[in-house]
Amino acid sequence: MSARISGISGKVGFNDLKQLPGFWTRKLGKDLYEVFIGPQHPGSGHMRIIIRVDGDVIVEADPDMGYVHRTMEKLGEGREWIKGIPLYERMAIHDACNVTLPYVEAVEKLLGIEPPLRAKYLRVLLCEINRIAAFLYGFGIFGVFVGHSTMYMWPFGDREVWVELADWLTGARLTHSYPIFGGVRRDAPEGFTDSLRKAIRYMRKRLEEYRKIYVDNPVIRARLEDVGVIPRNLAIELGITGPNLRASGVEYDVRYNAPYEVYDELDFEIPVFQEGDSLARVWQRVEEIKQSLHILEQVADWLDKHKGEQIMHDRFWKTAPPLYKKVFQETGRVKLVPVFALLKVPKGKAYARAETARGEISYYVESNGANKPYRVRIVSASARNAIVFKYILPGHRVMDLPTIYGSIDYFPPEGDR
Amino acid sequence: MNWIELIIKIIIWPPLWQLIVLGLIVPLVVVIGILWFERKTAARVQRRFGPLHVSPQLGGALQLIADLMRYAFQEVIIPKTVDKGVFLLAPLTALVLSIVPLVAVPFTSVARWWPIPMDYSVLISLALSTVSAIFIVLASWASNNKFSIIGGMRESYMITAYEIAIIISILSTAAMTLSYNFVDVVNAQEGWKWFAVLNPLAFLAAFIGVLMATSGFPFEIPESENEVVAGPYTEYSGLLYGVNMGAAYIKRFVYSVLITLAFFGGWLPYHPGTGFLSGYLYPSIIVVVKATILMAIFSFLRAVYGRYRLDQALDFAWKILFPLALFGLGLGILEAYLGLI
Amino acid sequence: MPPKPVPKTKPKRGIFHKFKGNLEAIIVGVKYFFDPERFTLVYPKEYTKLREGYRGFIVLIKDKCIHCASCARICPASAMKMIRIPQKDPKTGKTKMVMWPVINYQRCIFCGMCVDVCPTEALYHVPYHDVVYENLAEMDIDLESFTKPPEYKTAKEGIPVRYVIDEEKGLVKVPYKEGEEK
Amino acid sequence: MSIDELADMVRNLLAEYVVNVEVGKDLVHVEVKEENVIEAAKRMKEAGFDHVKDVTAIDYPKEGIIKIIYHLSSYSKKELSRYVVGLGYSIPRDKNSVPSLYGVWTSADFQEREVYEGFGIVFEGHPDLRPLLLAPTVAELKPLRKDFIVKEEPIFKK
Repeated sequence: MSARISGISGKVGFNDLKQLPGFWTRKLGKDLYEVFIGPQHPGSGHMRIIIRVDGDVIVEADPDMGYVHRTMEKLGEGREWIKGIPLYERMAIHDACNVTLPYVEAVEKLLGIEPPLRAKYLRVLLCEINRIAAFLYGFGIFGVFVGHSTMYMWPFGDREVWVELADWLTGARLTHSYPIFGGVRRDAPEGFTDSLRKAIRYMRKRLEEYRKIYVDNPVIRARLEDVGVIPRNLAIELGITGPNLRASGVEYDVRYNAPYEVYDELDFEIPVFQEGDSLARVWQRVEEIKQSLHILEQVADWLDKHKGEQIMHDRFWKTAPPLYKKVFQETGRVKLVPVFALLKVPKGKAYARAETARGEISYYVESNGANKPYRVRIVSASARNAIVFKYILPGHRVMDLPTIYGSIDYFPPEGDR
Repeated sequence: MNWIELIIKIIIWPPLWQLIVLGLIVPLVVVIGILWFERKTAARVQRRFGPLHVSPQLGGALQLIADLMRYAFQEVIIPKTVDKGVFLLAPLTALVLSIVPLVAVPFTSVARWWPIPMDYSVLISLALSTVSAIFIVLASWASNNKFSIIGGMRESYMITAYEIAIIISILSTAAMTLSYNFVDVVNAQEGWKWFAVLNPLAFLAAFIGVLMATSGFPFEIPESENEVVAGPYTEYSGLLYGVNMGAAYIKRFVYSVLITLAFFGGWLPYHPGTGFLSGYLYPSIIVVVKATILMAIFSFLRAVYGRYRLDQALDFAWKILFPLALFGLGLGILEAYLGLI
Repeated sequence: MPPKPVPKTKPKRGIFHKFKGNLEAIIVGVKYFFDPERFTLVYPKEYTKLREGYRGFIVLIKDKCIHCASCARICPASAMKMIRIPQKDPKTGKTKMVMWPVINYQRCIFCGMCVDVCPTEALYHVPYHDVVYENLAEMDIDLESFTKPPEYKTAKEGIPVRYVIDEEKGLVKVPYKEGEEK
Repeated sequence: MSIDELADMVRNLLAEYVVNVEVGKDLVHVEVKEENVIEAAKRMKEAGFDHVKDVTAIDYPKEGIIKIIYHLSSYSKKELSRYVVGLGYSIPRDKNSVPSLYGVWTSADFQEREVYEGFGIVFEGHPDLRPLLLAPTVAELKPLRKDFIVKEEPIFKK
C-alpha cells in the first residue's frame, strides 16, 4: 500500500518494552499447562489462542488477535471516500459485497441519495451470492478442523460455482468493488439469471449430500452435539452476532430488524435454532443457505421482469455524457463520473449495518464536509464473535477447540480489520 | 552344494525371508501402493485428481516415489532441547518392533516354511504387536515439545483402549478352533467358512480396533493436525519422520495380515504344496493381496469420516468395542460348542 | 412480503441413527468414488478463457487520452500515477509538459475504477491475468508498454476452456472456440 | 418506533444526565457527562439496550476533546433494534483515564481494549486492559489520534 507511517522514531530497548502493558505477564496457576494454539498452527488461522489446560480441560483461554491487522480505520481517514470501498472489502474478500455495502449505504445516507430499485436488487443478488460462498468457505474450514477432508474439498469446489457467477456479474472473482455510491457498477449480463437458476438447483441437491456425509454423519454429530453451548442470555450478554446468535435462539437479523436495500420486500425466513451448540450452528448455516437460495430465485425473477432499467442514481447519471450511456447500453458497465474521485460528503454522522455471512457488520461514519472521511469505525462480525473464545472455551476439552472455532466461523482477517 | 544354492538357501530361509521380504520390502511396496490409493480415493470422492503431474500415464503413482526421495534427502533437524539418543532411537525401534510380529506368523500351512515353527503363533504375534506403540510414546516424551507430549498422552490412552479389543477378538478365533496356531485357524475356514462371516462381532471389533491402533479415520486422534500439529511426531523431520510414518503403516500392514489369517481364510482357497513357490511364495502372495484389500478399505474411510474426540473414542472403545469383542469371544465359543466350525 | 423469523430445532437422533448415518455417509462416498464429477482445471494443459468484461490487465489507448488525471485520482492503491513528458505542440511549436498515466502492477488491485472513470474510454481491460514479469522493477511499467497489451506468456500450448454452470455437475468445462461468446 | 420517538424515549430515560441529543442518519446520539456515564449505562441496560455494538472514540484536536461513544442496540426487544443509540461523552484530550463500562456490558470487553490501544485511553475498572490488535510498541504511539498522520502519496510520479 502507499501509506507510509510517520511517527515511529528511535529504538526501543527490551527494558522499555517490559514496562508496556502488552508485556504484562500473567501468573500461571499451579498444575496448569499453557499451550499456544497459533499463529503458525494448522488449527488456528491467523490468530493465536493461548489456552491453559488442566489435564485435558481448558481452564482459561485468551484469544490473541491482530496478526493480520491492516489499520483500515486509520487508512480510511487519509483517503478519498470512494477509495474506502476497495480498502474495506479486503477484510473478507469472499464476502466482499456484504462487508462494503454498509459503508456505501452510510455514505449514501449522508449524501441523501437512494439508489434506483434495480441497483438495490443487484446489490441483494451479489450479497446473497457472497453469503452462500462465504458459508461454503466456512464449511470447508470447519471440515478440515474436524478432520473431515471431503468436507474441506466439497464446499470449496461448490463455492467455485458461486465465485464463477460473481465473476461473470462483476468482472472479478473475489474483490468485486461492486456497490458504489448511488448504485452498482455493472448490470447483470445476458443469460446470467438462467445460470443462476441452474446453480440454485444444483446447490439444493448438494446440500442434501452435505447432510449425508457431514452434518448427519454420526462421528461429526458426536463431535458437535452439546459442544460449545452458548445459552440465549449469554449470547445476548456477549453481544455475539450472526448465525451464532440465531443458533442460540435470539431472533435478530439485520435483514429483519433493520431492513436495508430490498430485504423487506422479499419473502424469506429467518431460521432460529434454540440449542446454541456447535451442531445447531452448523444447521443454522445450512438453513440460511437454503433461504439465500430462495431469495436468489425471487431476485432472478425480478431482474428478468425489469430489464434495462437505470442502475445509477440520477445525481451521477443525469450529467453523464452520451458516451457513458452508450457504454452502458453496449456492455452494461456503469462508467463513473470523474466527480467520484473528489466527492465531498456533507457534514454529519451516519450509522449503517448489514448482515454479512458471519453476522452483523456496522460502520459508524462521520464526515466534516471534506473529501475524506473524518472517522470511520468498523466493527465486523468476527471482531464481535471473537469474544466467544474467552468466555466459552473454558470448561471444554482441548479437542473441542477446533470444533468451537470452526462452528463460530471466525475469520481472522475480518476480525482484525 | 555350490555357493549359488547356498545363497538361495540363505535367502529363502524362512525367518530371514519373512523379516526382510515380507516384513520390509513387501510392506514398502504395499504401503506405497496404499498411500497412492489413499490419495487417489480421497481425490475421487472429493472431486479432484489427486497426484497427477509426476507420471500422468500411471495416474501419478510415481509421485509417492518422489515423496519418498524427498523424505530421504531432507535435512533431519534435531532440536537442541530433545533427548538425542532416545529421539533418534525411538522411531527406529518402533519400526523394527512393528515388523517383529511377523516372525510368528505363518504364511503357509507347510511347517517347513514357517519362520519359527511353533503352535502358539496367535498368542506370540499378538503379544509382539503391542510392543511398538510404547516407543511412539517414548518418541513423544523425548521430543520435549508440548504438542508432542499431548499427542503421546493421547497415544498412550488409545493403546490401553484398542489393545484389549484386538487381542480378545482375534483370540476368539483361537477359541473357535481350539488351537493357538494360525495354521489351524486358517485350515478351519476351509470351504469358504470365513470367520468374518461366522463371527462378525469379533471381526468388527478387530477391524475397528485396528483402525484405532493405526490412527485410521475416524480415530486419527494422536496425530490430529488441527490441535497438536503432528502429535508425537511434531519435532521429527526428513527421514526420521518418514520412518515414523512407515512404522505406522507397517503396523497397519501387520495387523491386516493378522486379520486376514484370522477372519479371511488366509491363503485359502489355495492349497499350498511343498516347494518354495507353491508352498511359500504363492500362499504368501494371496495373504498379502487380501491384506492389501483390507488396507484399501481402511484407506477409503478417510474420505468419509472426520475424527472422534479423544474421550469419545475411549468411551467407544471401552463401552462398545470391548463388550463387542467379548460377545465375539462368546459367540465363537458357542459356535465351537455347537460344532458349527 | 417481509422476512419472518421461524424457530427451528436440529433433527432428532433416532434409535437407528448411528447405523443409518454411517451407511448414508459411506454410500455417498462410494457413489463419488465411482463417479467423481471433477471440475479441476489441469492448468498448463488447459486454461480458462475468461469472459469479456473480466477485469484483467489495463491498457491505455494513447490517442483517446485527454490527460485529465481522473484515473490517477481515483486509484485506491496509488498504482496509477501521472508522469510529465515534454511534448511539442504542432501548432505553436512550443514544448510543454503533458501528463500521461502509467501504472505500477506491484500495487494494482484490478478494481477497474480507472477504466470506469475515464471520460473518453481511453483505458480498457484485457480479459486475462496470466502475465509473467521477470522482476519487480519490470512491473512498474512505462508509458510505452502501457499502451500495448501485456504478452500472454503462460499456458500458451494449453487448450482454452470455459466453465459453464450445470444443474447436475455444478461446473462443466467446455472447450472454447474463437469467436463464440457465452 | 420511529427515530424521533426513540430519541424522546432516550431523552426521558436519561432525563437528568442528558447534555445533548442529536438525531443522525439511523442513529440517535446522546451526550452525557463523564461522571454520570455508569449510571446512564445502567439505566440504558435496564431499558433493554442489552449489548454494545461498538465502542469508539473520535479525536477533535481543534476543540481539544476526545469523544467516546458506545453504540447500543437490543437483541431482546425488537422495537429498539431498528436504530442504533450512541451513548457518548467527551473528555479533554490530555485526560487519559475514564470509567470502564465492562461491568455493565460484557460485550464491551474487547471493544474497550481496542479504544485503549488506538487512543491511549485507560478504562479504569477493566479487568484485562491490554492492546488487542496492535503490537505494544505501536499502541504506545496512539495511532488513531489525529496527530498521528498517515501520509498518502501524490498523484504525480517523481
